[in-house]
Amino acid sequence: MTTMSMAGALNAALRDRMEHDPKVLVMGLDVGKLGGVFRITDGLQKDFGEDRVIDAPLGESGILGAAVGLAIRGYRPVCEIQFDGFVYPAFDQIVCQVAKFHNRSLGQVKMPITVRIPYGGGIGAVEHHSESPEAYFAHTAGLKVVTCANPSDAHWMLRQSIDCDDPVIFFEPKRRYWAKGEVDLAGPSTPLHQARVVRPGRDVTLVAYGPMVATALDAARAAAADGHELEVLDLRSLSPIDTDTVVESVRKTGRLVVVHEASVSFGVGAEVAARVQERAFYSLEAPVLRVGGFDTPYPASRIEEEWLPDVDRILDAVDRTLAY
Amino acid sequence: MTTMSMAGALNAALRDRMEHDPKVLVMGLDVGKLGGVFRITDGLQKDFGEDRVIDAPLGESGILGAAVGLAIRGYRPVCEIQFDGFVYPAFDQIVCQVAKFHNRSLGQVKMPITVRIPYGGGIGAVEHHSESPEAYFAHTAGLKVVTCANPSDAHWMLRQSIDCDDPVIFFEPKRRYWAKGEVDLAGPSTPLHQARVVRPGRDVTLVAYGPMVATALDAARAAAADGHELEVLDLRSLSPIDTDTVVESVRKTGRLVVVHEASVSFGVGAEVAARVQERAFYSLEAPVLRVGGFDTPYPASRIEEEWLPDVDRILDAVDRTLAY
Amino acid sequence: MSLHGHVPPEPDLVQLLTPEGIRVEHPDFPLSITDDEIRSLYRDLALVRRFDGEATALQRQGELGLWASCLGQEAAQVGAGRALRKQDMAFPTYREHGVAWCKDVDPVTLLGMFRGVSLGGWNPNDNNFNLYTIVLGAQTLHAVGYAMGVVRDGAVGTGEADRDTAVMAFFGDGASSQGDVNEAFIWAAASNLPVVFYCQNNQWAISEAVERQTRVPLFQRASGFGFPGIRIDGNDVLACLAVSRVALNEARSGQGPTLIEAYTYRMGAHTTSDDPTRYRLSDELETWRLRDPIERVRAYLVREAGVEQSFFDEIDAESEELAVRIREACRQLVDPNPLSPFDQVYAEMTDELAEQRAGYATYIDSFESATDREEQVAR
Amino acid sequence: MSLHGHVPPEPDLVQLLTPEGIRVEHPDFPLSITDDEIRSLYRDLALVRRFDGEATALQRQGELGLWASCLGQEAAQVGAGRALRKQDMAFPTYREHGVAWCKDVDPVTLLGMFRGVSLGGWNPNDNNFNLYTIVLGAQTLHAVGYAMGVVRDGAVGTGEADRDTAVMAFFGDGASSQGDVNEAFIWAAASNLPVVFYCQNNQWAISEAVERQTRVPLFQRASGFGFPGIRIDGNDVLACLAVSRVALNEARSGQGPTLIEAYTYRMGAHTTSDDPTRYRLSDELETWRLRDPIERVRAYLVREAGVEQSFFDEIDAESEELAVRIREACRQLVDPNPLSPFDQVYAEMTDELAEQRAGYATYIDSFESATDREEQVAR
Ligand SMILES: Cc1ncc(C[n+]2csc(CCOP(=O)(O)OP(=O)(O)O)c2C)c(N)n1
Ligand SMILES: Cc1ncc(C[n+]2csc(CCOP(=O)(O)OP(=O)(O)O)c2C)c(N)n1
Ligand SMILES: [Mg+2]
Ligand SMILES: [Mg+2]
Repeated sequence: MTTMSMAGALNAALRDRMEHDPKVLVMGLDVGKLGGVFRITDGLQKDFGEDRVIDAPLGESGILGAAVGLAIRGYRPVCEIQFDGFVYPAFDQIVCQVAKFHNRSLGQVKMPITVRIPYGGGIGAVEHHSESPEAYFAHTAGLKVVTCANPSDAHWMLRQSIDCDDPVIFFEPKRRYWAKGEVDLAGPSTPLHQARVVRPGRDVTLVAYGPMVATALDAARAAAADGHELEVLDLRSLSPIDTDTVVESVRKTGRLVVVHEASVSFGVGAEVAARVQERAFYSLEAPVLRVGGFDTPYPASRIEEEWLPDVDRILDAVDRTLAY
Repeated sequence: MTTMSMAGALNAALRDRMEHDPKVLVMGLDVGKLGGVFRITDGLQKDFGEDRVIDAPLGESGILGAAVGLAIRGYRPVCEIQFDGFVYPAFDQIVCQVAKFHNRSLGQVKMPITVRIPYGGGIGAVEHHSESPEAYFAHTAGLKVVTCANPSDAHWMLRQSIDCDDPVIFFEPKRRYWAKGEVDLAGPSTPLHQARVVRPGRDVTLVAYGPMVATALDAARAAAADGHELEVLDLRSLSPIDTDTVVESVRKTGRLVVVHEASVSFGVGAEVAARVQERAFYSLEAPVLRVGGFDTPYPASRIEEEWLPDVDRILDAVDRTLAY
Repeated sequence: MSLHGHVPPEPDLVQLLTPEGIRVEHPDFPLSITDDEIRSLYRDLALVRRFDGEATALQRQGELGLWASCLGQEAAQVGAGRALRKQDMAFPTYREHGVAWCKDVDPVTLLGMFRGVSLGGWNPNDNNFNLYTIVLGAQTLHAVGYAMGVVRDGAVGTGEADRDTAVMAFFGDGASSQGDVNEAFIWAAASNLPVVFYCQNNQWAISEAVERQTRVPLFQRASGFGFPGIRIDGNDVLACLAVSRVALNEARSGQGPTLIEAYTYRMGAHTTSDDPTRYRLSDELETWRLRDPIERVRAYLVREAGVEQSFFDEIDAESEELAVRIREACRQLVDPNPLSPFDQVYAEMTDELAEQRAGYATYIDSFESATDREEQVAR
Repeated sequence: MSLHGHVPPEPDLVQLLTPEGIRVEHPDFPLSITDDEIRSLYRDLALVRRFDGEATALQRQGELGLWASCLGQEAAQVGAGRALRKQDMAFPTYREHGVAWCKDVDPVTLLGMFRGVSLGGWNPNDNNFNLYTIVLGAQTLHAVGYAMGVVRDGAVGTGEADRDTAVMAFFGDGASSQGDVNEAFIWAAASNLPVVFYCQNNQWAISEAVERQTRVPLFQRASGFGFPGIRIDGNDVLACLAVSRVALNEARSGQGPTLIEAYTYRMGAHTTSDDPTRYRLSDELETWRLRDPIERVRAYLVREAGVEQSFFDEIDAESEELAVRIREACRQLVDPNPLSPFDQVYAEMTDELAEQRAGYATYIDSFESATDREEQVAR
């Protein structure tokens, strides 16, 4: 067991995979000397050279388009998108090429591309630096979408994503980069697409992922003081979703609240709700409730804490579901 | 009342708005002499000139980016995206600029931009010509997203979209372009964001939109033969969704099946299911079921009819919901 | 002083064989080629045109859903294709049937996506010919990434003829306006990649004339990015071959990217769904007929190389055989299994998708027979 | 012949005032300017630097969340800004504080988004200065669309000084690699739009040196698209003013687009979040200090124009006043109402959003007082 920040755990994962496989390349803006604006690639260019840790010309479409070509040539590119709000220029390459190429080639060409995206708010940033675009990618067939909530998952899920022969959109909760945690570098690791019960409870199931897992745990602790036992699930994988684990918990609690930062409408919460009400219809004692960002653009940072789901808004939903 | 094809009704709407307001411009690929690959802009350049019906250089980002600048200058651009699968190069301009500009300017600059997108499958086309990307846009705050299912709505909803001071993504079910119907050019018209009951029934509510409305009606007729009265709703507006109308119907029938061509996961059906199970929890006698495209890239056209929801798959879901 | 108003001179275009079939020399691009080689170029041109014509016919007969004909662009494609070495990688659009031919891709392979039985389906690494790319310009960035891999693999500038590798990215005059193509120029220049950008300016992007995209010749675009650009007579297979060879050699030897503008003409419709009479005049077509890429080679062979009629008869016979084979093979292309869309989405299928597949399989089985199904629909 | 290996000559850069403050003539860009005008340029430069420095200080004090300093680029921005007429529209990035100043935008207005109390919030049409655009390059296409509107409004080539309108699109050396910027070039050229593309090449895109983006001078990019490009000394306010005037005049008169590359240097960090010591050497900074855009004007005024110390003292005093006003006004910028995010999403708010807003309002009211809330959180 080693104590690491999430940033350090991600850096170690990249280093590990690069040492393990010379076909693994890191590419993005400022990932070289600077080590990325969040220092996730810190020191990698020094140790692996400029042709394996590539400062890309300034274009996200170029980064993903080049990644496709590298994959065709047999490489495993790990692309860094500097901030969530800047992935959109690459959206066409991701949706039409990265996600579809393996299928188009009838499985003869693999797309082992990992796209790392620091996402979410709460860091007091300017516009386009606090977004949660995960639903766009989860709705895109051919992609796998995952997100980590702690240093251990950050490390192992990134390693698994890089090892995966399919394209993985890897969302990193940037506001948790500096939180420390235990990482067992020897493994073993949980399967990439498996959800995890991070706090057991019998009254209400709370599903969260990425930056909201810590908030959900705070809410669970607060609820415990009121005598309500919340079971907190870290979804970890958004596509595919580990529906069984969620349904199993709901069968027990009969109540479900889904939490995420992204605008609530057409978000991941909608898919979770749709699946659970179908798979656990008779177990539900209350409708699935969703707590998320509002259906507005991400607000000015001085009021982002009001806009983002917090302990109070989660508890408010918990009270509502218990009131049924 | 005039009998028109949907294509003709759309063309008439564009002509009407261009005559009504000199600030209305049409811009896109091949919209001039050719009249668009689907002839929706047929004859407009001849009558309104090359500076109001603009054959754009070949770049979708350019089309939407230019539209933003035109809007700042006080124009009302109507952009045509040639096929659903080619909107992605413009995704960044739509999500970061078109959708956010009004908000960023604190309401001081309006974005009365209409983006027409022929969408959906069933026309035997090659890749990228049969997609249903509506959920991406519905999840984007700041946009309004609508789709028509018949010539009358095509005409009136397009007029309303062009008149709207907000950006509207206008999805046109390309496989229904040539179906004829009655259009009352004198109006009055249904509000843009209101859903419509297109066939009343008491047993099961069937929610569809765009190309699937006709299929849903066929299914309802088939079900009637078995003595099942399906109530078919045409959603019409995907963002916002007229949840009240859907909930009202479900309160009556207790059963809901949502149908769309887009991949089922994280699609519009998920949002409808999430809302209805919350708003009509005690009325539901069965879980909300979804019938949609599978979670795969759109298939080769020779098997698209197998992949797309059809009468049988809808009836299968109806049987399942009735079996509860 | 005024920044504007300087009129650039009309660019000269590299030509080695005139429309009349006269062999001319170009000071910068000498080409030593035997008449036998020119005969084999003629053979490629003729067979490609025949196969392309057959595909158009198959579409008319309903065997294909769509066809994008390369009629008129055979020289541009065969010239480039013949300059490519086995190890060189080609990134085509959807119209490079002539390049596919030179890369030994069976024409029938190309028909799958146009018939609608696949989305492409071949392995780009089998013949070093990428899948057709429909989203305009996207493949130019794929070429850039592939070239980055080539460099990292040490397959540039070694001097070993069968090791040094170049990449050729094909795109059209219309696609040149896409951001992706310009980003590809930037990446290739900044990293000095072994990419030859091959733009077939066939004067049209569906109904939009090239003037809608640019007011200066497209080959000049390269100079602004810091690499050479050149315009060639795209209907002159010798010029296309000679200039492509030079550009590819320089790419393989590590001298970086080049932009070649093959000035040609789309003699047919954009695709079988298009009706060009709505937007262009027939006399334009007439002018270009006189510049036909195949006729001039034939004229040369007859007049300058004394090739007999028998040679052409053989080619015609071979063309017929090819057409027959393609026609039959096309009809044999079977529809995929309805469950196949699930099978290649991922290299590692997800449980979720496997479940969805199983559910659909059960559903299909629930229809004992096709007839039952008809009834059910008809209920 | 070889396509490659032609070494282009080093471009000369238009300069009218040397780093030492010597006024020099350029054959193509004569500038008749009085010493009074140069004094007022000095005033703008000095005030912009002071205001920019104050904003940096405010960030250190926690009054701003972030600041993107224009330190070192004052001449590039004031020169261009002063060449703009009232009716000309500017499309800035996030760093054009000097242009904003010349467009009479109150510096305090710019602070809102950096403090986090707004996302911009000003009306682009008040001063013909667009909202800051953070997504690199996006604004260049907005400039193109705006210019299309200008042309349609008949505001080009009429010869009326206060009617003819030009559009200036600002972007950086890094942004020049974005597809959008190149598409903007294509549109502006193809439609001959009145857009002056003004690229401040400050040598860096965060940690990436300009060599990562291009191997030839950026101004050359324009020629490939068919319009003029020119490089100017971006630290020479006179050159920036003179060349911008010519380009804007030619745009207004209907001669189409120009690309100006203002060759300058980002003297500070990329933003207050950046640490340049990780990627660049301090002696580079030293070299550029000697080319300071303000010092040279001061030197000129003292040596050539005999301007007294009193003038500079006045400017210093005015700068102090400005700094004080900005500091106080910044502290006064209040946080928006938590319900405000709902209010400007749409011009016509949807019932759905109104409902969501109402629900949130009720929720907020449910906390009788802030203290209650603390407790609840602390439970
Ligand atoms: C991104 C994108 N937008 C639109 C289209 C639709 N489209 C297909 S071909 C074509 C014209 C392409 O012209 P050009 O690049 O000159 O190639 P050509 O067809 O002439 O060979 C268009 C607009 C597309 N395939 N991709
Ligand atoms: C599309 C996009 N990608 C990435 C970023 C993050 N980013 C902000 S500024 C910057 C560097 C820009 O450099 P340049 O264009 O030279 O402008 P400068 O900051 O030097 O003025 C980057 C990469 C962004 N804002 N937008
Ligand atoms: Mg073309
Ligand atoms: Mg810069």
